[in-house]
Amino acid sequence: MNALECRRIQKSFGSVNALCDASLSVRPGEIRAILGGNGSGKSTLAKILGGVVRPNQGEIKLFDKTCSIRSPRHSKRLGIVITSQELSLFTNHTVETNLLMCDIPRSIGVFTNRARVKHVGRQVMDELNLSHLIGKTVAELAANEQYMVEFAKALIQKPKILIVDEITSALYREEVELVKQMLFRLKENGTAVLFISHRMAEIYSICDSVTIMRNGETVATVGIQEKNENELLSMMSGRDVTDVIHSHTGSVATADGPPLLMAPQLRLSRFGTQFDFRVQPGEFVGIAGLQGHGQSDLVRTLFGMRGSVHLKLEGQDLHVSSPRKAVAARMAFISGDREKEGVFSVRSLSENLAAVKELVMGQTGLAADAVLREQGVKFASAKQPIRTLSGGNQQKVVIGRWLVTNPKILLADDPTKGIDVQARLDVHHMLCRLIEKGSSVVFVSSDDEELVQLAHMAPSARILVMYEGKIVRVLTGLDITTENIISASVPRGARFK
Amino acid sequence: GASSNQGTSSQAGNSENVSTAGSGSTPTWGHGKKSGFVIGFANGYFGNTWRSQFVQDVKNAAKPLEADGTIKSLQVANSNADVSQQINQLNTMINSGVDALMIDPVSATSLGPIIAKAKAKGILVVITNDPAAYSGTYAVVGNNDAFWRIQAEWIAKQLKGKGQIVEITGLSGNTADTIRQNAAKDVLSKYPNIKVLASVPGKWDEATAQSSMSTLLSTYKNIDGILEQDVMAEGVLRAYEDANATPPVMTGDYTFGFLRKWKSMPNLNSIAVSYAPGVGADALEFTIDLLKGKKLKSDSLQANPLNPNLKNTILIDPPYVVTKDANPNAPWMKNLKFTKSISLEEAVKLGQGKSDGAALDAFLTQKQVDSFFQ
Amino acid sequence: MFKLVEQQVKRIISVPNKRLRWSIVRNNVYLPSVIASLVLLGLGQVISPGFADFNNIGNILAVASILAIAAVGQTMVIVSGGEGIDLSVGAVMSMGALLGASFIHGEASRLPIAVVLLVLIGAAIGYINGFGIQWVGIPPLVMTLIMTSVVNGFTVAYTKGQPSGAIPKVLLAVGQPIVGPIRWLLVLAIAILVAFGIIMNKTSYGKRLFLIGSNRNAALLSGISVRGTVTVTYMISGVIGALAGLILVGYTGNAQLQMASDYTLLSIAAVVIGGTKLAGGEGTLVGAALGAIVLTMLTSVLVAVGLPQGVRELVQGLTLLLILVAYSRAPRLRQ
Amino acid sequence: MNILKWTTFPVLVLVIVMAVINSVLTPGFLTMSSLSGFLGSYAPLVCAAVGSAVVLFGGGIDISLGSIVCLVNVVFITMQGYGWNVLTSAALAVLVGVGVGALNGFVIGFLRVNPLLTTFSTSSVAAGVALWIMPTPGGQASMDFVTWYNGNWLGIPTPVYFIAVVWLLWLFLSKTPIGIWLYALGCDERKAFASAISVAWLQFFTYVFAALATGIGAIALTGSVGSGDPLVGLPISLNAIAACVIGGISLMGGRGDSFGAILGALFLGLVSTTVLAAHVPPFYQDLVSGVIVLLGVIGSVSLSRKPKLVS
Ligand SMILES: Nc1ncnc2c1ncn2[C@@H]1O[C@H](COP(=O)(O)OP(=O)(O)OP(=O)(O)O)[C@@H](O)[C@H]1O
Ligand SMILES: Nc1ncnc2c1ncn2[C@@H]1O[C@H](COP(=O)(O)OP(=O)(O)OP(=O)(O)O)[C@@H](O)[C@H]1O
Ligand SMILES: [Mg+2]
Ligand SMILES: [Mg+2]
Repeated sequence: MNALECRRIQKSFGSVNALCDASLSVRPGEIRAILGGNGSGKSTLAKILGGVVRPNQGEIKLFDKTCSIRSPRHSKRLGIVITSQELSLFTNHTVETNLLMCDIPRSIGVFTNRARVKHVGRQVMDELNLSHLIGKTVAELAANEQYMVEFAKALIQKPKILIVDEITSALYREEVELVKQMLFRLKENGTAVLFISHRMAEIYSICDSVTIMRNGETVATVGIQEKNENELLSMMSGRDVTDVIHSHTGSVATADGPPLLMAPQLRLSRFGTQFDFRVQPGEFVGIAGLQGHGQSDLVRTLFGMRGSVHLKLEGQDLHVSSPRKAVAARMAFISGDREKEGVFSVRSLSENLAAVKELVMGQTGLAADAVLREQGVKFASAKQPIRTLSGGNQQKVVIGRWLVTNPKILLADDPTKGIDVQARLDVHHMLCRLIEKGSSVVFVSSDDEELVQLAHMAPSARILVMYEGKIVRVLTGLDITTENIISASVPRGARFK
Repeated sequence: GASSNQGTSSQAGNSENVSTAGSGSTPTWGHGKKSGFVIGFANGYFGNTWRSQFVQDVKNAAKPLEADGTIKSLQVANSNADVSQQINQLNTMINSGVDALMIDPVSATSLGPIIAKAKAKGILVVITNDPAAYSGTYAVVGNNDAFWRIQAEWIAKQLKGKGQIVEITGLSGNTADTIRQNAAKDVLSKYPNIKVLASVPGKWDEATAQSSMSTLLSTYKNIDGILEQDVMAEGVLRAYEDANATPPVMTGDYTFGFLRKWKSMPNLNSIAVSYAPGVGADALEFTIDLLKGKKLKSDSLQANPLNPNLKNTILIDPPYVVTKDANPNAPWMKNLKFTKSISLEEAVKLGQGKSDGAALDAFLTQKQVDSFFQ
Repeated sequence: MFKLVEQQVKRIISVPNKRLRWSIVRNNVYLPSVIASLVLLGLGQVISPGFADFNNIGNILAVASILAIAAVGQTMVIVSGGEGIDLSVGAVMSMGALLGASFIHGEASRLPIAVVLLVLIGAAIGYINGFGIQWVGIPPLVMTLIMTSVVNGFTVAYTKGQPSGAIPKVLLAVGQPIVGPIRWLLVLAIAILVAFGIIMNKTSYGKRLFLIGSNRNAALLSGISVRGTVTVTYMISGVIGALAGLILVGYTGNAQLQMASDYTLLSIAAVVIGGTKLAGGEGTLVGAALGAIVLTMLTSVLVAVGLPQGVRELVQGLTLLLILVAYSRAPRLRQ
Repeated sequence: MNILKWTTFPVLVLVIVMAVINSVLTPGFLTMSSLSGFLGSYAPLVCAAVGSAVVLFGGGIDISLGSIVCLVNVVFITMQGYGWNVLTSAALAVLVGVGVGALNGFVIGFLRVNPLLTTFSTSSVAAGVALWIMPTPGGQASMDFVTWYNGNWLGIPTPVYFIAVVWLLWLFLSKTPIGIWLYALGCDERKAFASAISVAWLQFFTYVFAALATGIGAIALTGSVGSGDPLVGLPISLNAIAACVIGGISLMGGRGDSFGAILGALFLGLVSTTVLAAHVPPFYQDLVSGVIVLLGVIGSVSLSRKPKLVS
């Protein structure tokens, strides 16, 4: 019998077909990976099962009983639990309150039983050895900790069917290990798991089978051993992608001569650390490290978001006290958080594109259509609101916004977060073209593989590994490998916090 | 009346049994002082020229009295039509030990408890401008009944008792407005051939009056007369200008703005009856005399407009009736005390140096005040 | 307005597919207000013949013009996003009316000075609003709400509650008809609408305004000066408010403290009925103007019916509620 | 440090300061009779503020509370006019008020219309009905009730009990899961929905609660004015919100404490008392009190303020 069976699920948002024909069935105790490009409908499927989104058509069977999921509450009653890609935590509540939000223990049937909330919360957090978080509000937690809490919140609900939507992308390796153990424990108790992720390694180590989605369709389901990485990627993008995986052979050049940018005694206020930072002309500087160790603080400080900083750009002194000043100095910043810091979602593509060049630098005459086509954006008209574009395409437009200003130095804070392989490659090529024009790129990424790839694409490159707000290692030439990055980003003795 | 923007009661709000203020029983207020009185003046609404003139008059009237030491201090508190705030102000004044309270109530019926508190402390309470009926208090208020009775009488005479008129009233629900409307009804009931086509509230606001009048103009083809209340006349005239029609017989108002305009329109047949902001100053005079222990003549006090059984009220008749030419023995001038009939000329003269918004004002002379006392 | 209807209708019937046609009707921001005002006009005519004659329509349009002008500032503030809203409009208008009257002091020659002074004061008030909101971090609703009492207080303190000076002919002329229902007020309002329409859609300030309204953080990161732009927007709202007050006093001919306090919430209602989202980043002045017409039309119909005040307010409230339910509902939580 | 984090701390300071100033200006201020008088006239606002606060916690806003006060007051008096006893008519009146709250809640929670505009419309509905029932002020509350309200009960000024009742209602609420859900809702509506919280009902509930608290306040108001008046409560609408904000309650939802709302309301009352006691000339009273309130808000906001967006 199947724990979960979906047949011909169809869902469209206005004109967008998020899901046109999604079918899959999962047995109890099976861990099924769901693999697909951005916007291929993975989260939408998850949300439908979670009762958050109402399907237009299709049939859902739980343990061979047909049932229509009416609401999140109903879905939970049926034993379905989903962790959300966007997190379902309330920043103003404490961790334990969040954990038990979905069924709050009561005393005499009326009042909240705070003691019990703390107790139960602590139990679960102990298993994930995160009990030190109990009592904090979610707002105080780092991104990875929040995703762990989101996962714990799911565990507490004792799911019969658990859907994990891209929580691992933000986690430390150790934490991914923990998640894996937990999932295996659920597996033993016969829970069916849908595991959504873009990371092949995880999928191979955790899952039994994989369902591949493309443009809202489930194109195939295979045992995890039957296909290798490239085969899976080809299936999900519908074209042959052997070129995706580079073979990083040969050395990477290191630029010298007068630096383009100097940041003497650069101070990261959150960590209270200080160090010199420099970028050579036409250089790619990758910033690696575990999340929350100051990588984004570094680039954001340089861009004047953390108060005034003293920089030397091409020898000239300048004090950058705000993004405005930074832009004036021909610097650029791309954030990985599209929704919050990237797109003007209700405005048109052309407006999004012209935001900096026209409105800040006062240069008019921007041929929107041409630029968009050049950036390889899938779009109908430059007048359409950007929210009607897909995630990856939205990000391409945001990047285009900065490329048209041809900046001297481009700071990128994990700009390809949650973007699928194809779109990610396009972005990489854009950046390389910029570097070839002589600009420099400082690139933060949570994906070490990506940094190594870029380093090998760029004419000259360095990779700085950060730990607790300090640069603990500078990798150049032959040393630029994922292994070195990993070992450097978790110094000995700090493997388990 | 014209002053207030807020509804105040038309029914008796007083809780205790009927009696007449202080009369008979020896007054306990003033604490035996003959001078150095502390007086609190709580003005319930503050928002238009009439009211500010009203407050200014009180303060002006107080100046000489403060100079000669009769008044130790006059506390003035305005509340913006906020009942709770006014009650709180009165509460504060009571606790700061005033000898007398002058109140222009936000709401006629909402002062029962606080007034009881004041009386318990032997504080003299004088209601002014907007009437309110509480036993053991005095009321010194303008005579709203006379105010519109005169104008209704006048328009009826102008129309020779026959024709179609529209009424533009004040703020529906407001005490003064209700009294006035009743007066007009009473008068017009004597003229069966005068038909009131419509009676719309103009809220004592020129703009409202103007747009209401425009609507009426487009709705009714022949309007022979307009019975209109204070400060709205210019709005009515403007409605006619916009429709470029000539205004019919209409009652006007007491703002110098209208009087001047009227003077510039030789063919306009109108009347202006003053509703004097000075009533507050008059109230102050009475308050002082009462504090000094003077006794009112038994016939000085009339029935409270809100409660016929409560004889505690001094009604101040309109000081001026303005017609093109003074006409003291016209039918509408009957049985009015201290009311002068003056010509438009004189009226406009009185307004020299005054703003258009200002109202034709007057006070009782000391002699007139004394004539109320034994 | 009638041209607009024509356009709308054309747009709809030109669409082949029935379902799509309906979706346009549903999603078109102007249509509801256009239909509503026409229905109301017809209703008024039925209830009291002569309601739809030139003079009365002119009068309605005149009143609506003032509201529309007030709504211009409100629209821009709402577009600026960040919960942007200006509750001080009514108070500023009242101030404009009273101070305007006393600056002019009956002499037409003083009109220009009065305008200049009002612009300055309006800007100053707007600046204080912007400062409180952008630098101190007070929510717009609260900041402007409290500015209301400050401004009213200032007006009382300045005028001593005594609006001095007659209103000169030139100013009174705004209420005068030109041809048919067209009055100077209407022309003035249209001029202002056009002017600010251009400012919003053609100038770089206007473009910034929309972007900031759409996403504050993204704007900041793009180097757009959010604080500056927002503050300027509140200043514009203050200036428009003050001038609207002057125009109002031209129309009514006399000034009273707080004479315009109703305009605060009315202007917001007008903006929303006109299809502008309170979320910011989107919005049109035409919509606001149409909203103003609907609201004015509604009030005058109810006056024409001659209901007692209580019932009138009741009906007004219910009608507004219906319009909102029909046209400005947030999407369902379960998509 | 931690006390500075407490959102109610700033307003607490403000109220103490104002109270001190007052007792200096008017030596009699801290006497029982003066205080009970003060509380008597501001208990209604306090109750409404607590109601308003609950709506704000849930991320909504309600500007119809003033009209609800009018309606309840008018119904209460009218019922008594028909000779019903105080309790029954009070209960019925409050119920009517709650009805308006239910309308708000239904339109906002289930039909998902913007709260500001909804409550703006319903405020004119409620005020309209009030004016309809009682076009002109009048009627009178039972003398016993009025004297009871304006006196002491068990040695404590009666208005305090009204405040206490509303405060206890909130306290009870905050101890139940509803308290938790409320702040969750205020933090993020969609997440609340995804976490199986019945958002619509919860929103519905907040507006009903606000109306209930306000209704109780309206009964108090009737006690202090002793009669009916269809316009009596209007200023409360916006004052209640101002009170909340001074009390450190965020309009963005999810932050604050009802106790802050109570203190905020008292602060507003103290301001108008102070302005009077300080013998500020009448023409400047509004300006001065306006500026004081503004400074108060600046104080409380800048003390308990969230970090800036970009950081
Ligand atoms: N609320 C929504 N409104 C409109 N379109 C939506 C909505 N949610 C998703 N979509 C669209 O539906 C499609 C599928 O979205 P979905 O989030 O399921 O993709 P995904 O597979 O989860 O992508 P990712 O890997 O980036 O999470 C995309 O085109 C997306 O833009
Ligand atoms: N929120 C939305 N509203 C309307 N249309 C949308 C929305 N999201 C996506 N679309 C449309 O659906 C199409 C498919 O979007 P989708 O997100 O699946 O693309 P994608 O495969 O994820 O591309 P990418 O990998 O670049 O994200 C997009 O081209 C876009 O036009
Ligand atoms: Mg996508
Ligand atoms: Mg997803």
